[in-house]
Amino acid sequence: MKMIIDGRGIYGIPGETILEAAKRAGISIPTLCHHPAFPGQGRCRLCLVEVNRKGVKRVVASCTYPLLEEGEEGEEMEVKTSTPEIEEIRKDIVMLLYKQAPASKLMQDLFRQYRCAENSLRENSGEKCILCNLCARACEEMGTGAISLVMRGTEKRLATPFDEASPDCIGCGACAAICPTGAIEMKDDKESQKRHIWHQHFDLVPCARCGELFATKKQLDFIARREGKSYETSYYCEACRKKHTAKTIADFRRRRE
Amino acid sequence: MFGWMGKILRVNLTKGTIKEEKLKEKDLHQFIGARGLGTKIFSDEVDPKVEPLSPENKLIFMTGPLTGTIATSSGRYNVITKGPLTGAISASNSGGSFGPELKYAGWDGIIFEGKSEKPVYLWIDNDVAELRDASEIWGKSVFETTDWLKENTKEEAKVACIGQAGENLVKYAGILNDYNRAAGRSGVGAVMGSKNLKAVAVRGTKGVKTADPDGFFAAVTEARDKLAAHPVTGAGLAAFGTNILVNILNEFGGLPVKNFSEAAVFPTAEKISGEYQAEHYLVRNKGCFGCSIGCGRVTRIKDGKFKSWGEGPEYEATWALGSNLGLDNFEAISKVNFLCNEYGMDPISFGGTVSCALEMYQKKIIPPEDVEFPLNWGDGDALVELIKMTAYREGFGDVLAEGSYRLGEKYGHPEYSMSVKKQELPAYDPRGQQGIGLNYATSNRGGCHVRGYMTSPEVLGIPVKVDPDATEGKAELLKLFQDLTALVDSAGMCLFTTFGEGLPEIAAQIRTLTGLNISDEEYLLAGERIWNLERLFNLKAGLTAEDDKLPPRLVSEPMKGGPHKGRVNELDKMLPEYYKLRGWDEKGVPTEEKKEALGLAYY
Amino acid sequence: MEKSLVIKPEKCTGCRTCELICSFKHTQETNPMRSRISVFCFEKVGFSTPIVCQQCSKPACMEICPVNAISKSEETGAMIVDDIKCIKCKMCTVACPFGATIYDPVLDVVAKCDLCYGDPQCVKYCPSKAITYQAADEAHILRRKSFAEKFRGFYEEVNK
Amino acid sequence: MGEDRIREMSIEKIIKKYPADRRYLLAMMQDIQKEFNFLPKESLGLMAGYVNLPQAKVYSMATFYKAFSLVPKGRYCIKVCDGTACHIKGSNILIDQIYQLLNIMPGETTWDGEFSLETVNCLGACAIAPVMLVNGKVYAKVTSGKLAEIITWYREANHE
Repeated sequence: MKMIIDGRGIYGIPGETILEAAKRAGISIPTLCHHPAFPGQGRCRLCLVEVNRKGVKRVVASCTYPLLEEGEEGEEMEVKTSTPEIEEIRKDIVMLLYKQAPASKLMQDLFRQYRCAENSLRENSGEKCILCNLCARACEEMGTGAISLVMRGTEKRLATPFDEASPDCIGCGACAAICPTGAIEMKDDKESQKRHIWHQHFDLVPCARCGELFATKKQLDFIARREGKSYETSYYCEACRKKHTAKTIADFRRRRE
Repeated sequence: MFGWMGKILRVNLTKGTIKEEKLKEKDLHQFIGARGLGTKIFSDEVDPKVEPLSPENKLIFMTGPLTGTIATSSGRYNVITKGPLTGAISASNSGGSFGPELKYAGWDGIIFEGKSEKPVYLWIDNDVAELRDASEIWGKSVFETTDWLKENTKEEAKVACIGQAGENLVKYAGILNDYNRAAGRSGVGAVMGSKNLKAVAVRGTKGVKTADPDGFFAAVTEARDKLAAHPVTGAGLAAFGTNILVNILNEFGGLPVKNFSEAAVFPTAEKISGEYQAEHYLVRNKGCFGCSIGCGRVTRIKDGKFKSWGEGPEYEATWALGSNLGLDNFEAISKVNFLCNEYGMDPISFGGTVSCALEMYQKKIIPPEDVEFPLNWGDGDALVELIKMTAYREGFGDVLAEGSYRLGEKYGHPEYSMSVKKQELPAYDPRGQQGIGLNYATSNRGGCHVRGYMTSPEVLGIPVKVDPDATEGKAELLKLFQDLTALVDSAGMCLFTTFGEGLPEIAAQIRTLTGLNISDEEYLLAGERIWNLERLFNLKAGLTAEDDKLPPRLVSEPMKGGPHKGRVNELDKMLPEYYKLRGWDEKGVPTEEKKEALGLAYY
Repeated sequence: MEKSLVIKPEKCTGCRTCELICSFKHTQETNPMRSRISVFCFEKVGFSTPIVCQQCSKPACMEICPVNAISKSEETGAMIVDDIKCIKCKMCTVACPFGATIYDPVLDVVAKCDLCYGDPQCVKYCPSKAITYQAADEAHILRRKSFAEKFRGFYEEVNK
Repeated sequence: MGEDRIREMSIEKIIKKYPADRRYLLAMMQDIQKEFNFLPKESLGLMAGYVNLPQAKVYSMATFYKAFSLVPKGRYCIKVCDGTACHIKGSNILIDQIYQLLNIMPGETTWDGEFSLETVNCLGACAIAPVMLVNGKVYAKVTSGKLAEIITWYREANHE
């Protein structure tokens, strides 16, 4: 459907969201809980935009607001990604998220960037998590689903069931990699060859050639399970697998000679 | 900082300390890197009168800005020190992957000073450097040492080390990296050995940053295209390696035979030529780091008493161990060349020293009782023995290890040493090429072809064909070649790139890489500055115009045959003109005006 | 017909130009560690060869990717990583049996050969023509198959 | 057959009443809660397995609804209304007093498993505030003295 974002006319593809259409057109809308790999979550609300349809103005989350098959005859949707009202809302959201996760560098920066004012609202001191849920999304997509948002209200947080080592977790670290605030602690201990994450101590597998700790045992099992075969070669790290391929070619040629 | 990594390591072997130092931007702009920068630091810090093998001498490994970049044949590093063979400043240049790896570890270079009490090696793993005990590898060959270090540090580590020759202070020992690549000349390996430093192993995972990526890519592409299109760098060297020169020089009448004592035409040259090598022994072509030329050869002698394999031999080695010794057995030449690599010594100087010994032995100047066995021309078996004796300084090898000049002096006939500044001459007879004679005589590190490769215009006709027998214009051409070579060496490129690339291409690559926005002429001026600084150091070290001389044979004994029959090198005609063009006085000393113009008045 | 990178190790001089050009084209700096193609030299046997993604017909990297960030390019047939979609779980780097998919920590992307979108620079700059970009002919496919079988056999041998 | 297995079987029995679909999870939970007075830990795993969801999802749901408890409730479940009217009438004083008497805070259970305490937001009986429930029995206009009596009565007798 035809739409106008910030005065620019673009065609939205039915099924995509305002956020995606805008991104395609090179218009950026701030967001914290959105990742292109997943559908919008509508969680952080930072991506709020003003939508004007048939003269009715509404403020919606652009990451979840879908574009329809076809607008009614001659209907044009107008979207404003920034109005004084929206900026005010975003400012409040940033302030509140900062209070939720005052220890995160990202929120500290945004707090300054949005010129938020200090207030007496209680800070969740030491917290880094803004509850964007991207880690749980990533974990779910991995096919592991070891973590989720638990509890409700002020006690809401990301956790494994019962805050215990989850049998589903393979220690891949995708959650830590995707976390925008660095709230998930993952530590690789070279000495004990363990990876510490989510109440669990995963065995890190040393490369059979060079000893580099390149993956957790459970990751390798997971891949083998997925592919329905055993992957002995995976017990080499990337570099050594490459080198081994080369060596195989070398030996292969020498035998043929 | 772009191109340069911006910092170097200073390793005090006496105290066992390692310090990080920042490079001064002004030095980089004036001396570019590698040979130039090393010379600047060396001349600033070291007393020119220093005894080369004393702890007071320093040993500097230095890369250039282009080292380790996409620029063609850019994997070079230089070793700068005062050479024990020559007593002059020496900048030995080597390719392979060691230089780039050093840069990837974040270092432009390393300064070694003092002397370690026990054998050590330096292990650099990116930012971390440490001196480690090397007693286990002391006494081991280059190959064994490299293998051991790769096993005891990291498999991917690149290693530069000395062999037994360096340990035993053979005056022309080299530093070998990546098994077969050598900073070979002037005895830099002996300096390393004198410091009890066995090796440097390095592993780096960083990258070299570029000031103007698009511009640099374009400049590199242009240079690569030029090299690919050039008959020498695009076809000849790739097909037959440097040994392609054997037949060329032989036909030209410039391939010295038997210590320059005969006509520079070797009757059986065909048997040691690149063409012969390719047909019978070549395993495959080998390229140095980032090289589009790929002149290296992997050679295998499959069986027989000279059974061996390795890289090379290159043209200079083929000549020094071949026609120079009257030897036309390519298998023997290869074997001895590989042994040179194993023991870590310069085959040119070794061949030159042996040829001097052979001639004096044949002329009964060396009494038979001084040598363990008879020395005859063309004796490959004896040569295998001699190289071992030299590396370990056993028996007559102890004399050979001192180089041809000291050998000649010992027996009262230094005139049989085909050397300049006590360093043995390479494979071009100056009686056939006037310009190469002037180059030998004026080379700052002694007899050497790669300080101003006059063979290029005189024989190959690159970039212009000039009359090899003429003396006119040679001084001017040589000055240009010497300055350009100093620039190329300092940039971290291989000299072979100059076959296809000129100053504009070279300057464009340095400029776009580093962002050092100066004109082509100023880049060439940097080369001249470097040349003059080396000269000034040598003068302070006690060398004079008297040392800008060729062996008497080459200026007085007419060529006995071949296309240049009856000729001698007319150095006298060219040298005064050369001094003048250089802005030096008649004693070969740079004038104050010249020093001022080059920014060297301080020295 | 789809074209692919064909490597002739016997022509490789071990100069690593492909590594340099690849890293430069993709990262604007020269750094073999960040190259998608790697050259291995076995000095002792006088052999060197570049190793690069073979754009498998059943790519493990693509199959393991949880968010479908790796897809086959219709134009070139190369497996292309969508950096924006990628969640950096790095499972593909572990899954690739050849180690041809790597993680570049500087750019925070998974780096694998993208055939330079149909204009492979390694091919363009390889001085000895050890890498060519050509339509795979019957003989070549057979050769690759036989090698793949030997390759498997070799691994089984190693892992016994 | 161990006690655990017996409990497991009765949980399975409840679960299997429903089709294996995630939308019946809430219903299953309600039934289990009714049966055991809380959701036993193993029940989450059993439900997750049955509807083919990661346990974390089920756990997330179970912790979201206040109706479910993951810890065993006491024999007597005290619910103190903390709605506006009750709050003004001093429900917080009652909570304090319960802490003094039984040493439990809202959400906790006494060590002997006799009592557990919860607060609820509004029972809709503001006229008789403050209101308190014990196992569903309503106590109106509770005072300090009355509270002590109620507690003592439950503690001493074995009432249902």
